[in-house]
Amino acid sequence: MRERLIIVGGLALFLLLFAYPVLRAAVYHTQTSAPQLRLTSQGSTCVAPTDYMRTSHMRLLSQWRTDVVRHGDRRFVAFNGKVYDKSLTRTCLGCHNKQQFCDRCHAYSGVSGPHCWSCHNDPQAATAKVMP
Amino acid sequence: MFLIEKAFVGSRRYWAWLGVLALFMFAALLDWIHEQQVGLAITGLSRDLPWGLYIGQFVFFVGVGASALVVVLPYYLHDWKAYAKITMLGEILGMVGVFMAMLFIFVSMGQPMRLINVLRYPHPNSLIFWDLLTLSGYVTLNAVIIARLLIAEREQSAPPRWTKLLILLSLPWAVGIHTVTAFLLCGLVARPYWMTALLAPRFLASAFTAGSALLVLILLLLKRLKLFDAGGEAIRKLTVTATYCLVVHIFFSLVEMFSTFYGGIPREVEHIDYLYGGLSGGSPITPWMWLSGALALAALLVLIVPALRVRPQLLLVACASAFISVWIDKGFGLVIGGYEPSPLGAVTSYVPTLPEWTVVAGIWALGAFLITVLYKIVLSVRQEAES
Amino acid sequence: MKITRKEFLELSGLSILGAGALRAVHAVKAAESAHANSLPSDSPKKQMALAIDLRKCRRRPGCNLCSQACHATHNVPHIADPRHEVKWIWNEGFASVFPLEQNGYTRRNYNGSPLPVLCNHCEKPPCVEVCPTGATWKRSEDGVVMMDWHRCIGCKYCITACPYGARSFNFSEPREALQQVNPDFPTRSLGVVEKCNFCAERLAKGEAPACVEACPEKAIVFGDVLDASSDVSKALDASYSIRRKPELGTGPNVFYFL
Amino acid sequence: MKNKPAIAFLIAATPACAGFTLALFPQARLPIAAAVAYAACCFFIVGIQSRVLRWANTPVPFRIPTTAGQQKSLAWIRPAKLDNPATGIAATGRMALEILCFRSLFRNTGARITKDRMIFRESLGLWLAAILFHWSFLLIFLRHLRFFVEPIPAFVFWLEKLDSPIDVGFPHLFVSDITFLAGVGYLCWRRFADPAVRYISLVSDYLALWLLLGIGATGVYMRYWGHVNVAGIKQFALGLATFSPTLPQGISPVFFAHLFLVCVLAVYIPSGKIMHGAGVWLSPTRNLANNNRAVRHVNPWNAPVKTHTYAEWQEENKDKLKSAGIPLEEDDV
Repeated sequence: MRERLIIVGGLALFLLLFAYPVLRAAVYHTQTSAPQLRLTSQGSTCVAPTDYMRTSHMRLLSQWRTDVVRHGDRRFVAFNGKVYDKSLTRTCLGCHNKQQFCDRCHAYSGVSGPHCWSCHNDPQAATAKVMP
Repeated sequence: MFLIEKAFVGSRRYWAWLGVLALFMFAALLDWIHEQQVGLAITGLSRDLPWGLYIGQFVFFVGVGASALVVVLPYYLHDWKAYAKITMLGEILGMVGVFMAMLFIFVSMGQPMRLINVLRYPHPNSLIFWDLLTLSGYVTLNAVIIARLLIAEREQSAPPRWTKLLILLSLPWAVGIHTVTAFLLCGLVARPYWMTALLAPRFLASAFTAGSALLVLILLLLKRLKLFDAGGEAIRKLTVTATYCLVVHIFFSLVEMFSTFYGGIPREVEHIDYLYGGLSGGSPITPWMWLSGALALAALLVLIVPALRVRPQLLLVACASAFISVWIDKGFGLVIGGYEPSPLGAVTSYVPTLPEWTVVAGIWALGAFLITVLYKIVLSVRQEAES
Repeated sequence: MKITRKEFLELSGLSILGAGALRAVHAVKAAESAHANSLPSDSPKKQMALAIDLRKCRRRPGCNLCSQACHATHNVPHIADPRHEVKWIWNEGFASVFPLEQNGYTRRNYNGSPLPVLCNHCEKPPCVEVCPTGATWKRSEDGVVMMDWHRCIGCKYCITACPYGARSFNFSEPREALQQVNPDFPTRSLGVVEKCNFCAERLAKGEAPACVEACPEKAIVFGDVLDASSDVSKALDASYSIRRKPELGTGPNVFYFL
Repeated sequence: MKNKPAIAFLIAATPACAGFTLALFPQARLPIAAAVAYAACCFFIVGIQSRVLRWANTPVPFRIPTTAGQQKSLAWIRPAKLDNPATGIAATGRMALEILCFRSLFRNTGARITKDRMIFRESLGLWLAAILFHWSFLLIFLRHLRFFVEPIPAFVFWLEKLDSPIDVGFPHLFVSDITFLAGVGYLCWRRFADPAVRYISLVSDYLALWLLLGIGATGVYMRYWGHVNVAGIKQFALGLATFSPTLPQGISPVFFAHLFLVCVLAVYIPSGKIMHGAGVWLSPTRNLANNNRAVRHVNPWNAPVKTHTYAEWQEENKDKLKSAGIPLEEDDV
């Protein structure tokens, strides 16, 4: 009888663990939708199409990093012929707010990002410390 | 029974010893994690002395690693039967020594998790690249040799021929690791103290001194604990090796001093002056350097007189003195002497902090742990074969 | 809505199959080029250099405006403990900088007057020679000795190799030691080495280094030393100059007028 | 069957092809993907529960633990506590070693014939591959919680950090990804390379491995090369967890292949060999203590056996025995 109890208990535990996401979502009334991201400045175009940026922005940034640091190449000619400065802080953060844009989506997707921000600055967040 | 499982069966004394070592290792791990979080500022290292105790220990233990040669070479090239039972113990000591050396490099790095970059972006002009390859190669080589010899011993069969080839390869390799380690230091225009062609030979002489002295100490300890008797012949021969190496080591040190002081170029003199005289300002290392010299001479006195070195108590003291002498000389003096004074003439006295000592003690404990476990396996295999 | 062909090739997932092979090829290439860079025989197109006129520096005792400007521009942390200091350009005593120029009878040894020192961007930099990852390298186009803080493993071998003490290690969290942050330049992370970059980010925009601009006496002149018409070449033509520790064969590119 | 691997491959490749095909028909994607996922989940849960309950209801009339060491007996004889567990705690210890460390695989030996004799030597390949694969799989499974839970619990990030100790920039390199593929890869290779193992391999053996390899390969591709819309995938996964599935635009076909392969695996698990995950807990040769000599175990449904002891017989024939002069056995009392 004792063995039965253990077995049934084990099965129940397994079920509970397996259903953890469902239970958690039910208890906390989780919203399924991804965060609605807003830009700080509207109207200007991004350096690449949205679909591309959504899936491959890290690859673009990595390429920029290599270009700028290793090759001193700072000009980025975009798909539409516009020229941008290859800079996370100056170019990307001109339109995208780190906290409102980058962080929210990364937090939602559980992508613990590379440690970009331990060196690269977020001008909006660091206003207190930023030079005039 | 399985080779690895032999390490899981042991007396209460064995487990207590491993437990104590594990405590030290654990403390070191916590300390190192802390060091990674707050930075190397908690060590005694500084802008002018970026390598300290860690790198000194690294150099010292590469030497201990290379010293496996002193038993492997006579046994395999000259067929010294007296070493039949201790060769494997020497090889284990060598492998563990180099492994510890690599850990010392690892803990001294600012971004150790990026170590893989050395292989991702290989730069053969850097000696660190070669050091990484030769050290890890040496550990692997010895691991394969030891495992294969051990299996052969358990099965009481002859090891395959390629084992012999690997052993022969390990001999120049042992010289190689310490030479590369010397090259790491002796080609730097910024550090006159290291920039001498005698550095690699000095390293080898001091390494074989410390290594053979350590092996004698371990053998004496094993005999005392009634775990293993190497036989008087093996210890006598090893003692003679230690003696000659010590003589050469002292000779090289004096030669170096002569050319430096007789030549008298200030930028070369001031490093040795700092170590032994404190550059007229006094330095925390000075008494230790004199102690190292005194210990070396004391060891020499005992070892060079046959009537003295056969007395077990004196032999113990002499080997311990030689070992500690080289440990101070290489583990502290070498690195500190290279950096003090700095290229700009500044002196920043270096005293290792508690976190540094904890990490060092932890790596020592890890080394002792590995040696205990591996010796346990070897000795159990032999016991089984005998019964 | 079209990415150019070149970018498409660069950025899209075409490298999947050849990733392994490419990595190996790149590694060999990088090793080769780094080796080539370290040789003095390799004739660079340009060699950026700095000439510092100490006669002008002496007009302003206690001046360290160049250092202030540089450190503010590059977010160099202010650390009080001299053992853990981070410095790109700073003042040093005369005897430390030019130990062989002291003859023991010099009454005016200029100790106490400003003498800025910085990375010499050597022709044959020992730091580049020893770096195991290529995190430090000499740029072939203008001879600037650069650092890649993404790649640095913090082994501190370069600090050991540099005969000028020009390199600093981040012993503690650098951001905590910054009162103000210049958003246009990154800070560094814990455990990497840093040094003067000859204002590579300003050179890219056609501007002179921050120290050059900050000097009220115009004591610092910057330019391509291989170009006879550059400011720095003209200054070197006009006066006798010395370099730090020329006997080591590193070929420093920071010149001093006494 | 001659082409066991090929058949298994066809079965395993089907969901991958289905995934890619589905990607071509945007309208059908959501209903089919959600239906398949839910169906697979139901199959998985119901299958496992019923299988385990069936085992639970199977009687174990005898205490039949396997033993591999000295049994607990007299005080001065040292028992092998773990290899011959005498108590429930010791049996639990042995189970824990088996489940967490795969101790029985660790003790694999390989026979080798030398010139004059046969030698048994440790053969750790299977153990190493198995332990790498299983632990990596667990880690990967737990890491996937980031897709199904919002906000993501902190321990998931801790696991990620633990799993990516080597800094190679980004995306972070997960060690478990490598060890998973290496482990499964070795297990596959072994089925081809070792004639003995090849001989006993069945379609289902290959099938399980192909599915795992396929899941690993598609997952690794998406992470390191494919650059998929991670937020979109999370939206879909979270939708499944909240029973309100949605499917954002622009999700890579590889994701559907990954999903369908997982679903097939989930359906296969309750009916195939992978049930050893549940079975290992319930194997009577492992989970029982060997106390047969210390404790009397009576099979509860045994029919009562009619016994007639000597004491009873002596009592009945006391007088006859006495008269015949045969001594009676006295009670010790």
